[in-house]
Amino acid sequence: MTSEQLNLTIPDLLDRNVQKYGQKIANREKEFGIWQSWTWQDVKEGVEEIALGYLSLGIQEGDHIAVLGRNRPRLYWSMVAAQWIGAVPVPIYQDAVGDEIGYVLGHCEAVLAVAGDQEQVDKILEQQEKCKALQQIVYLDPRGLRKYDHSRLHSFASIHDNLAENKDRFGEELIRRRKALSPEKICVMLYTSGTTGNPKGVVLSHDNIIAASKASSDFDSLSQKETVLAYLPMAWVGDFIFSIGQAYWSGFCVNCPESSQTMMHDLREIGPSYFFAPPRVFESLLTTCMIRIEDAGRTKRSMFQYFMQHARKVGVPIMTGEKVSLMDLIIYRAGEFFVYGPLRNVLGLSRVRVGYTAGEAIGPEIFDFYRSIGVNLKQLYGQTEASVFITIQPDGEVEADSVGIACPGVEIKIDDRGEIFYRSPGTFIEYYKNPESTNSTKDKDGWVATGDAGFIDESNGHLKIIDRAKDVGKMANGKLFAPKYVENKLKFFPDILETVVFGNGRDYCTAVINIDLISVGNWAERHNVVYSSYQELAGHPEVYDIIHGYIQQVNEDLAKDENLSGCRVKRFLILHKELDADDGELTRTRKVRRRVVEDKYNDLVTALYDGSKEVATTTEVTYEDGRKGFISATLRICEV
Amino acid sequence: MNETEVTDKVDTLMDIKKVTLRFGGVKALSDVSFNIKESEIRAIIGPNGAGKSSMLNVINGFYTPQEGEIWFQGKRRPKLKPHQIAYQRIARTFQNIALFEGMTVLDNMMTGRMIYMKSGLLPQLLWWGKAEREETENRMIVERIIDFLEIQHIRKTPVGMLPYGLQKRVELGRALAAEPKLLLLDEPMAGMNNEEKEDMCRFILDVNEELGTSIALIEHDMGVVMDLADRVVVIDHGEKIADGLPDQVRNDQNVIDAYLGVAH
Amino acid sequence: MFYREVGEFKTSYPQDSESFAIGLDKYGYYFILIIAFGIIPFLVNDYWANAVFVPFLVWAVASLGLNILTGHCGQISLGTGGFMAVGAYSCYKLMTSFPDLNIIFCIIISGVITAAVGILFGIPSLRIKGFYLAVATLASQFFLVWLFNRVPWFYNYSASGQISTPERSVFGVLVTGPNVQPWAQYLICLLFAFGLAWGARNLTRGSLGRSWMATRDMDIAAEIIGVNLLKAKLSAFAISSFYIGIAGALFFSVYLGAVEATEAFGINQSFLVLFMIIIGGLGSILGSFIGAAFMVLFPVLLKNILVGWWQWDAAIATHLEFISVGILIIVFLIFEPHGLAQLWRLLKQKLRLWPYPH
Amino acid sequence: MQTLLFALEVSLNGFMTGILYSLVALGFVLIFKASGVFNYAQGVMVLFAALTLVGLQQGIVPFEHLINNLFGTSIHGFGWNMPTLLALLLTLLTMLLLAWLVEKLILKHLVNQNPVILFMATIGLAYFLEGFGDLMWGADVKKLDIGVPMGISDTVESTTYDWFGYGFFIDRLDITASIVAALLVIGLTIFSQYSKTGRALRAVADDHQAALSVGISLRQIWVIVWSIAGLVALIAGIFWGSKSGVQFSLSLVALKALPVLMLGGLTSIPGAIVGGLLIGVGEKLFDFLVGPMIGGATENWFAYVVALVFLLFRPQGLFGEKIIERV
Repeated sequence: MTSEQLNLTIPDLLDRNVQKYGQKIANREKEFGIWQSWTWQDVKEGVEEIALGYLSLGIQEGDHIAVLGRNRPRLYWSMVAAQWIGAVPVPIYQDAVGDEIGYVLGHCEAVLAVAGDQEQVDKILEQQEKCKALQQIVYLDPRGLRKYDHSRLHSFASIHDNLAENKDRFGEELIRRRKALSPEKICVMLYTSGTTGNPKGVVLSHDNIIAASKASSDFDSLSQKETVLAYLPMAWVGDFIFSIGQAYWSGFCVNCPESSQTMMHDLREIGPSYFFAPPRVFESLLTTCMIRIEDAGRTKRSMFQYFMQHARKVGVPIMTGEKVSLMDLIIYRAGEFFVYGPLRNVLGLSRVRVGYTAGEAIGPEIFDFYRSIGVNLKQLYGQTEASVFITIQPDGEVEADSVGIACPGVEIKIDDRGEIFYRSPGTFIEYYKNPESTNSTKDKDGWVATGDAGFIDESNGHLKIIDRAKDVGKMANGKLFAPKYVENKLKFFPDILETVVFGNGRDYCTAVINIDLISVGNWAERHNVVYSSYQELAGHPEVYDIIHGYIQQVNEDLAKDENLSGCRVKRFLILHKELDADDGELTRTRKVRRRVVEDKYNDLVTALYDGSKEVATTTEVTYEDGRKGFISATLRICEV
Repeated sequence: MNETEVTDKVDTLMDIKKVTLRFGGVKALSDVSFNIKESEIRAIIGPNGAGKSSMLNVINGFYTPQEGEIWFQGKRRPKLKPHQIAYQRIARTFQNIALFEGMTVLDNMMTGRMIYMKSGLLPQLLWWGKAEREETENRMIVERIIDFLEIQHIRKTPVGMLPYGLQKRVELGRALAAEPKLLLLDEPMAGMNNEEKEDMCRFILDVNEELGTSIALIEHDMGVVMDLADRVVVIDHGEKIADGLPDQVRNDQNVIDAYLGVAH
Repeated sequence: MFYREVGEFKTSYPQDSESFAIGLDKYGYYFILIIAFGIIPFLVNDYWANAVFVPFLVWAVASLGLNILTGHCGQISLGTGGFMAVGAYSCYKLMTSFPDLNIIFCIIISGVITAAVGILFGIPSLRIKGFYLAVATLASQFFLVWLFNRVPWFYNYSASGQISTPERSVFGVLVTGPNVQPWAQYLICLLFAFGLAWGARNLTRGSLGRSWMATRDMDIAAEIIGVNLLKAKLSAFAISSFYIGIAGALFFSVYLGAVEATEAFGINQSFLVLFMIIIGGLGSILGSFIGAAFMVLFPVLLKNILVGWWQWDAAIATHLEFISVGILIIVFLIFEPHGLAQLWRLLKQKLRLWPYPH
Repeated sequence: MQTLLFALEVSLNGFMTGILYSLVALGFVLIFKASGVFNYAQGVMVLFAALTLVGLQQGIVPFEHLINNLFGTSIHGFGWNMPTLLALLLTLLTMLLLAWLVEKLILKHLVNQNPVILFMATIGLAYFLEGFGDLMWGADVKKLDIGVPMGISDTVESTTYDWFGYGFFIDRLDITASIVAALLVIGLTIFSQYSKTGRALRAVADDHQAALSVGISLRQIWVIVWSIAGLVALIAGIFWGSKSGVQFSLSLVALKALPVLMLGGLTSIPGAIVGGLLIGVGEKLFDFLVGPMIGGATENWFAYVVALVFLLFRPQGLFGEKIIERV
């Protein structure tokens, strides 16, 4: 069954859910100390209220409405409300800096911006000259906005107050707009934080979203009973699919945390049954866990170690339903009581029935750690252009280094250069106001280039990703150069936060390393190594030794694989500052902007290849408040 | 209220007239007069031991002056017990924190709602009807203040375990819980680092703006006073030596002398 | 370790302020109730009832009372024995003067009378604090006991100066007097203990309870916030005395059946209860029960071991009891002023965070 | 006329008891002033001192009951009597040791704790001592006789008879007691007023920090005051012991010092003395005049009720200084 036959829009699904689950809870938000709840009925009323508000502000069909803020029910509603009246919601990363927001607002010519709080409102107001089209701003949290000029500012409260009036003034209009709505109309526009150049606005239709949501929901048989925690940026396609697409398709409840600080605590309270997180979240979760275990008493620690070892041995097999010896099973059950269960409990993952990770490769031991303690964690491979889903791992066929089989309804092919192509009902319509890149990525038959290189494992038909296609280069000696592949292997060590590997067209590979302040800092504490700053810790000789060790391990791995053996790292240095999205070195999803780094630190790169023992450098940095400053340092270069 | 005569100034919230306070022989305050207007921030400054705290103690009835009158909301205030004055919605914080150590942040702030709690013994004993309703209603208000002061994460922590800066914030919260008309702050920023001070300033200003609460505060940090206060009164050796806008006061000769400790 | 709290979230304030907010705790609580009401009554025999359960419940009620005054409101009292005497003698007078009045009401009214007396002796607390007050309460102790000892009207001019309970029954079941069934004794005490504990919990989590705790922690600030110290302290005295009075009534009518003021309600009883709440935990309902259990079981145990097994003089057992109790008190005050209840809390915290250390 | 004289006699007796009260009260005051501890155990210390004295004097084997029970032996005393002076000396040593232990084992761990906690701790101590004393020397009522003159003093009787035609009955014991007590009271007063240590004590009382800054070790002070309290307890123990036998009730009598304090004011030495006399005379007179009408034995509570009522009007006591509350 394909989406055309479904022939539904998000608002249609909302109506359907009100029919099916009227009094069931659709949204929860931790506010004022308790979980405020809204039934599907409430949601519909909320959405209509906002939609009427939009109409009263003169929003036309096809207008773009930008949405900035942390995950909050009303902001989700404001997106659905936009669809309701034929406008296009454009969620924007809340932590984006001024000019990024300015660019997006300008590019999509948003006429209205919905802002979460004062901070977001300020950012928008700063960018006014970049987005002439913007006429109105609606804000949610009035704190601190009292004294602002309200000629163009409106609070959700005021919209609520005018509900009655708006109803009789725009009631018919609302219905007309709703009628005019159709599945091929635009559902949402999401800006991909492209690893290079300006973000591109990916236009997705209701068909795309709903087809993708249906397929994936069926795949894991998601039901109305699921609970999810919406904590990932609303501007990210994943969140849109989980918190709107699948939530509206399956009718399950979406919960919003109280604030970013309380996220982990709220996760524990809610206990999601369906959980998505990028690898870095699972990573930091594991790191903090291990650190906390470190300060436990010896007996407890050794018990923990013992059971975790056992889990590593039999945990995954048990999870995938393989037969294990009775003794092992008994010990595992004991572990379940003493360690795994309580651990899932403190991590807040006790109830996770289906868990996914995606976006980048996850460290095998991290991945296996969660599976071995009984969390059904799986991988999927996707991108905005596909409304997320390209490949996905079925229960019982889960491996750390593959990304699973093609999602229902998705076709995959791999060209001679190893680049992956796909075609699916979820495939996007176009890049907004950017035909040439639309054509360059999507051909007339609807095949889309992922820009990733990979191959299909004949043994089980699972897709394996090597790297970004364009980043897969050749070494001077003609051997294959897959930096991302190496970087991931390195990043699997908790002490390494980020790393960039160079070597395209060169004789050998070199690496720039970013240490993880939490993990390494903790090491420093336990070995009472004193340091005053990130820079000082990064420069510490013992730290160098540790990293040196990791790189050797990775090199050994690489040596095993014939066509990747060229990628072994010969020289490296530890960077004196953390790569930072505010300096444009990372994308908002914390992917490295390879080119930017290469240009910005070319002095280091040359030094890495001219054989010098150390190099002096100064770098510009941007602080939270947007001020700029310079830090300079002399970095040691280490041979492997 | 035995007297109901109305003062001339309408927008005056509190009028302190010729107040004199003695401890035995010692004069802590000698006929000090000044007023506090509706929704203004009024700073009371002066060298240590000048009688600033005594002034606050007089205002919220902890000390009763031997002479002088206090007019509140246009009415002359008879001699009242501190807890009766609390019912007139005058709340305060203390120079050295006076929180209820044994209770959680939430309970401390709920105690701040004491004057709104009216349910009788029996309902409370059975936790039924009015008692439970009242509890929930007041909890809602307190939660909004918790949200306002950004202390959600410590809601259920016993205050004894909190760092100094947070305790100060909680104490402010407890005072706010009473939804005061007049808020007295006794050195709200004493012993805070700059970041904490900035936060506290922001909160004080927000309270004054968002809720229109009148605030009388004692503070040593001149910078803070100049930023916050609408008007400043200076007390030295229990006498008022200056009263006016921050800039006037700063350049007032008496004040300068007082701070430099020139003999009178 | 046993806790699985994931997915336990509150959607309303009443939920959030529940006494047993954590699921597991709630089940534990129900479990204990079922045992206490559904199982023990069928098993309990005369020895267990009179040596363990009934005294435990009676003392638990008394320490609930004292805990409200001392633990929550911060006013020490050494007059508990005296107030128990008031409860006992009022109950006796009521039972003898109104033979048709149901014993339940007799007991409750005794509580009320004691509350009145409590208020009377509480008045000084408005002027005097700390151990000044403690000593002042000694006055009530000595005066009241003397009163019941010397004024014949109270013991109906009986030659022995003793009072002994007439037989009374509830719903046709005998609950007082010499021929009472152990399970009946147990059950009636349990009912009172449970009801009063539940009430105490409600009071201490409501606005009245907060006004007490505020008075305890910082009376000046409390008054400035709007707590009427007079009301707070007197209500604490009244309610505390109400509980203690009921304890006294039960102690006399259900537990002992016959008492004589000086030895049944001497100053040592006052200390006994004080120790219960120190060891159990000041300001904790649970603590009142733990403390009572401890102070009741400990001597029984000591006796059974020393006298029962080793055949020592009972006197020595008593002396050792005094010594060890004294030591225990000091040790607790030094190392855990909040008593066993606090230890339990800490343990629970550990279990909840398991496998994390903290 | 007759009754008046009778009353006079009664009050005279009361006066003498009063001096003993003052004595015990003094012990309280010293400890309280110096360490801020309200020593509930003072009463039991009196009992303990008396017990120890008797025990030593009559050559009772410490813990003999316990030993007998443990090893099935049947020891009953050494069979000799220790010379009184030696016994006195050893008892005194015991009390000093006790003082030292109290500091070492209890006070040290409760420094700058809430006074109420300390108070409760001393209650614990009282319990311990009571049990310990009994276990050590046996719980039976003992007769204490260290050769203090006893019996009605004929001289007083005859002289008074000659004067008023009515002979006062006054126990010689009481007379000696009051003389000794009076001396001790004077001694202690002088000691605390004029001796260096005494001044140190008061310094500590006024301000711990200051005391420390002038180089006085708080812990020494504590040991000293507790020793003095021990001494006082011993003396009181001797007289009461000889008067009414050594038994638990001793500690209750000694407890009367509490209301005495309330009356006099916790921190005032003269207060303790005056209070003691007032209570002593007061309770005797009251029992003499009102007692018969309401069933007698009013001494049990008179002191406490007086203190309570008095506190209502003057919370800081007769000589205590007024408390000004600040915020």
